[in-house]
Amino acid sequence: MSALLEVDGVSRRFGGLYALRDVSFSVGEGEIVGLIGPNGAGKTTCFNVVSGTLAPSTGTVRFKGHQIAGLKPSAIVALGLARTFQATTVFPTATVLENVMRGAFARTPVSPLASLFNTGAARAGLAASEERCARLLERLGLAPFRHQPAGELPYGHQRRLGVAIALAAQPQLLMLDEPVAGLNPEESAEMGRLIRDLHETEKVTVLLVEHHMRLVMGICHRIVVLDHGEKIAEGLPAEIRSDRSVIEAYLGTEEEA
Amino acid sequence: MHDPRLPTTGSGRLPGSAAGRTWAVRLGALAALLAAAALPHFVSNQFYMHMANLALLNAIFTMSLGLIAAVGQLSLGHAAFAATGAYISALGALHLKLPPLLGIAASGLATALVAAILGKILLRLRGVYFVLVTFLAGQVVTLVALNWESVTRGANGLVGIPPISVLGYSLGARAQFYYFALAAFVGVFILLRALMRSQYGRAFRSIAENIELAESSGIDASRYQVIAFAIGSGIAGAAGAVMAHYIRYVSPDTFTFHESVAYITMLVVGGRQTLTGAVLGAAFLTPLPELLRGFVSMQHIIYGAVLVSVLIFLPGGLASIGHRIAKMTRGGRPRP
Amino acid sequence: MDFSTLLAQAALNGLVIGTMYMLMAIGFTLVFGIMRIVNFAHGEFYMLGAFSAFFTYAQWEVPFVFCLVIAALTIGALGALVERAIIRPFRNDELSGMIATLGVSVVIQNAAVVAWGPTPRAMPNVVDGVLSVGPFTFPLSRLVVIATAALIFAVFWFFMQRTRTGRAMRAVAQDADTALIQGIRVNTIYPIAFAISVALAALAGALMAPIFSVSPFVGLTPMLKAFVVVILGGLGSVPGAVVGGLLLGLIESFTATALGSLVADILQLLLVILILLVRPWGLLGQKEA
Amino acid sequence: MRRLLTALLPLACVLSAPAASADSLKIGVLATLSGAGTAWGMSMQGAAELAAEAVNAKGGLEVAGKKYKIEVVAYDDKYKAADALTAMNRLAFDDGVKYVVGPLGSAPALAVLPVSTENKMITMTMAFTPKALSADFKYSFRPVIPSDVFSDPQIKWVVEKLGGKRIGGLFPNDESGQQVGAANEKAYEAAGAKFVAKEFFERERVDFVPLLTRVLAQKIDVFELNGNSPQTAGLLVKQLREMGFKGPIIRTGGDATADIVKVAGKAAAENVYVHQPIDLASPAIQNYTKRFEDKYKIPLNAFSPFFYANLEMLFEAMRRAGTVTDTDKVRTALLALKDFDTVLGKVNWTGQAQWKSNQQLDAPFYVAVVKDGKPVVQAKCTPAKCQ
Repeated sequence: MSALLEVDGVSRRFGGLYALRDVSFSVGEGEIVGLIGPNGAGKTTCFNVVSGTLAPSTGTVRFKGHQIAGLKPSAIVALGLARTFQATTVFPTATVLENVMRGAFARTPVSPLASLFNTGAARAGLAASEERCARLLERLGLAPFRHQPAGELPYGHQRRLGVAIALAAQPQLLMLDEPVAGLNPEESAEMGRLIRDLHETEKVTVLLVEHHMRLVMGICHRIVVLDHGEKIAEGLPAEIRSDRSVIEAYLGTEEEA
Repeated sequence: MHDPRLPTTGSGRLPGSAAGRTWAVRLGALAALLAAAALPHFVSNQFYMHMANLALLNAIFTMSLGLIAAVGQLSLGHAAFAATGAYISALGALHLKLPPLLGIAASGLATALVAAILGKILLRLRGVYFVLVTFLAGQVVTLVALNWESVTRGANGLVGIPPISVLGYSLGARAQFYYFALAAFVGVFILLRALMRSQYGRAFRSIAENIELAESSGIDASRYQVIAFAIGSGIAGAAGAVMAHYIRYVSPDTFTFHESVAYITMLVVGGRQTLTGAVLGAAFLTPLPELLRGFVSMQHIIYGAVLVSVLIFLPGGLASIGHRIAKMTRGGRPRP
Repeated sequence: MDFSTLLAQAALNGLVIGTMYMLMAIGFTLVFGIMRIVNFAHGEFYMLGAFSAFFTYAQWEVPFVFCLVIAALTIGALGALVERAIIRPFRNDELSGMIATLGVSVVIQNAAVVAWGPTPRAMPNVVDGVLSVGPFTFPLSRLVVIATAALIFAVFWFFMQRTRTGRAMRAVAQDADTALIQGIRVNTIYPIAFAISVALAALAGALMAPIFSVSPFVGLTPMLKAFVVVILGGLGSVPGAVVGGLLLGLIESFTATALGSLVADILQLLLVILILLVRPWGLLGQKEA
Repeated sequence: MRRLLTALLPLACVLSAPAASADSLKIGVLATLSGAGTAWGMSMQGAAELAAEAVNAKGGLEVAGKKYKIEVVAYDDKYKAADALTAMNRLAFDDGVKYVVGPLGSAPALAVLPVSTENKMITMTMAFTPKALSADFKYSFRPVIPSDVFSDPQIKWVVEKLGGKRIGGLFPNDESGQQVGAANEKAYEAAGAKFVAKEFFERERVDFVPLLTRVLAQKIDVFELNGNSPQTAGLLVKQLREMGFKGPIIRTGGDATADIVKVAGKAAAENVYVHQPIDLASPAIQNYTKRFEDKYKIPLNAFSPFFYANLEMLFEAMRRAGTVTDTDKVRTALLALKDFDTVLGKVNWTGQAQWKSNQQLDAPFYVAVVKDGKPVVQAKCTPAKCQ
């Protein structure tokens, strides 16, 4: 198994407190990996460190062999790693198509300067990009809304648009931050299907942070469990389900979760 | 007011979305431009020409501020860049006999460079810190202009700045300067419109709307914020130089914090979303103080009240009135 | 005047100015910490406080303690009103909120010009006379300012630490989302925070009014200094505002006494720029994630 | 486009308000009517309005058989050159004004004088810069006496009378402060005293104690207040006295006595020597003071009568020239007035030697000391000497 993403000994302190302590794991090409843990376990911090929003205090993160810890998010995207967000998933006032065009920014074969002078090549490049984005919307069932402002879409559609924006960057590794948070069971199931579908047809590797156990257990090949900023378990869904430390960690916070 | 009829195209929001109305808009813009060009022939009152000139210059200041605002940054030091440009060109003309046109270009480049360096250094300082830093930058410029007496002549300011001349033809008079200001205005308008419709504009809007998501879409927010800040400030610097050659005088008082606030007010009142908004704001608010020239306190109160009311009741500014009306008359027909 | 007297003078003066900066900056930073808004009208509330003291103390001869209470209450109430009417619509749009406060500042200042005229007014000192300690003489009027400011700060600190509302405000400042989950109501906390903030500015204005003069334009300088102080101490940090305010007052006093005013002003700006470069979150502020 | 038009139409209407009727004569006022310089701006506006009142009460100004009602148009320049320029443009082209009381301050003056000269507008300025009067600015008159003229004899008198040897002073870091500071130092040194402490400060500063501490550390005998705005002067006096300075404080600059007393209080203002441009004991001045204070409810600034006097002369010049429109003729007639009786007493024009322009009003001035809140004249001065 060739590792696409290697997280090695990553710690992150806020003030004097460790939000992450010496966390290591890897994601292999073609895998769907779940990152789970109770509230405050450090999942989001971990996610932010990998995607470049936060710099780790110590440790390294490698993507396709490149050291990416501390790089800007935009540079990391350029390498082929894209993410979604939990809360602010879309550009609300722009149209759905424009949202995806923005997501495709790094993959649009047009230099900004060329587009400023509106050269023929720039127009052609933008047209090609637009076509690709339109296909992507088609694929995710969002095509009928392409000219609507994203903020006016139903919530479930907005979450899906968030995935579309990330996909528009043509990532090899797609990181999803609680993709089904706030969705109803039906929408959640649909999102689960979509992820699996994307994984199969687009050959995209997925790292998933999620609360929703059924989704994680259902689609992930492998699961990493964090608690209090430390990795407490890693393994196949079946192993995790019966892991004592995991059960304890979750029981301890059951009522909150 | 006899302000130039300005092309009202170019919301620049979505490339291609304007395709349907292109011809009507182009014709309208052309007509407006012709009307603006003919203005001096109909207006003999020199005071109105003076106001038209000020309105054009203010429109340039406001549009360039709007560019910075388009990336989600509020600059409280816009006038400081105008002052920097004004001093550079004025000093160049007075000491080096630099032709004003060259001086203006040099001012624009120099202030853009300063802004780029400042922006690069203060990369981390987004949002509120950016506001405070631009504010302090304004203070620094005023302090330097005041205290670097040997160069800036201190509070006395620089007197006897030559007027702009093009091919040996002096543009000292108001009507002649008007054509220069109009040309500069149209140039800046076209440049900014192209910018906002290009991939730059796409990046700017993404950053303004959701900076985290923009970053994660591969848009280097810091880079584009610096670009917008440098271009916006560079234009302000050049326009400041133009102003210096027009009023032929510059002192630390010419461009202060109050001017920065005035530009913000024009931008907000006209509408932050579009270039047209900035132009409307300048066209509307430049003559407004004249209503109460003898009673400035009242004038300021109205200015402030207009600013706050527009923010609350008409967040899109004057420019959005048209959209609102259009929306109502179209009766909810889906957008093209 | 010998050297030690000079030092003592400079220190005392630095403390006086520092307490004014401190009171201004605490309110300023409080509103920023809680509402994420830079209040450009903060200086105008200082000015209103000064006018309030002028009318109550110099004209109606109310005892000064009550003058302070009146200033804090009336202007605090005005602040709550301003928050409700003008700032609330921009709860999720900090930039517009800031621009709105610019508008408010312009309106208040010029309304004051229309109502009270632009000419400065002087008012009598609260106490006259000097305190002589060995070779040093200190004007009592200035000592009173320091003591009163310390008392005001103590009351404020007690409020923030010991009352429910105070604790709620601190919670919102630290982590708005969590605080909201815990049931703290923004619609009550914001106006209170804003009222307290401007009441502190008004108190600073009322305290300083007898020492300086009173005019519609006196709010500008204290506000500028509040900016500098919060950058120095850290945006949103109350201890930072206290330390930064006193520090700035002392630095300013000593540099101005030793090197002259212009050098002092330029040094101040350089200091701010230096802080921004090496420690943009301020001396006591927290680095944002 | 229509939107733009409709929005701006009302503005256009207001701006092009109907031109004055044929029988009215407009006098412009271009001065600072807001902010720290208001006291001076008001003194100019007041002079224009009172002069108009006086003429209109007699049925108007009769020139060449026609009676003109005087109308005053006052604009605020906010003490900024750019605003002054806009206001002057408006006076010139929109209001068609030919006579302006103003501009005030050196920066606005230098910005607007080219426009007023180009349009042959007669201006009566309160700008002390030497450049405000010159052969280039043919129509620029200055009724008030600039400090570089009156400070020399006054300083000489003060140094002799008070025996001060070590002088200290604090000046604002603006155009007047920078100029006055240098001029003052020279004058004191010429009179045999030494300027041992000279400090500049930014205009936003309100606390002068650190700077005064610095100045007092030089063991000064006399403190000089010139160049400061009236309110700053008051604050300085107040803080100086609080710090225990008991020596004489001198104000050689423009009149600020009323503000000094108001801000610093009567007690602190004792032993302050002020430049007194007018003789408060003269009945004409007392009458004028009463009219001014009754109308505006603010203390009279002593510059006001100078503008009033200049307007009296202007009206007389119009009568003699027989025109209100030909400013060249009016200017000639104005310059021809000799020993003309005004509110200030008999006055003349001077200045040829100094500025190559004989358009400086020449009137006696005084040195006074503040006693119980009122200036008491100590000596009468001419540009040559005080006694």
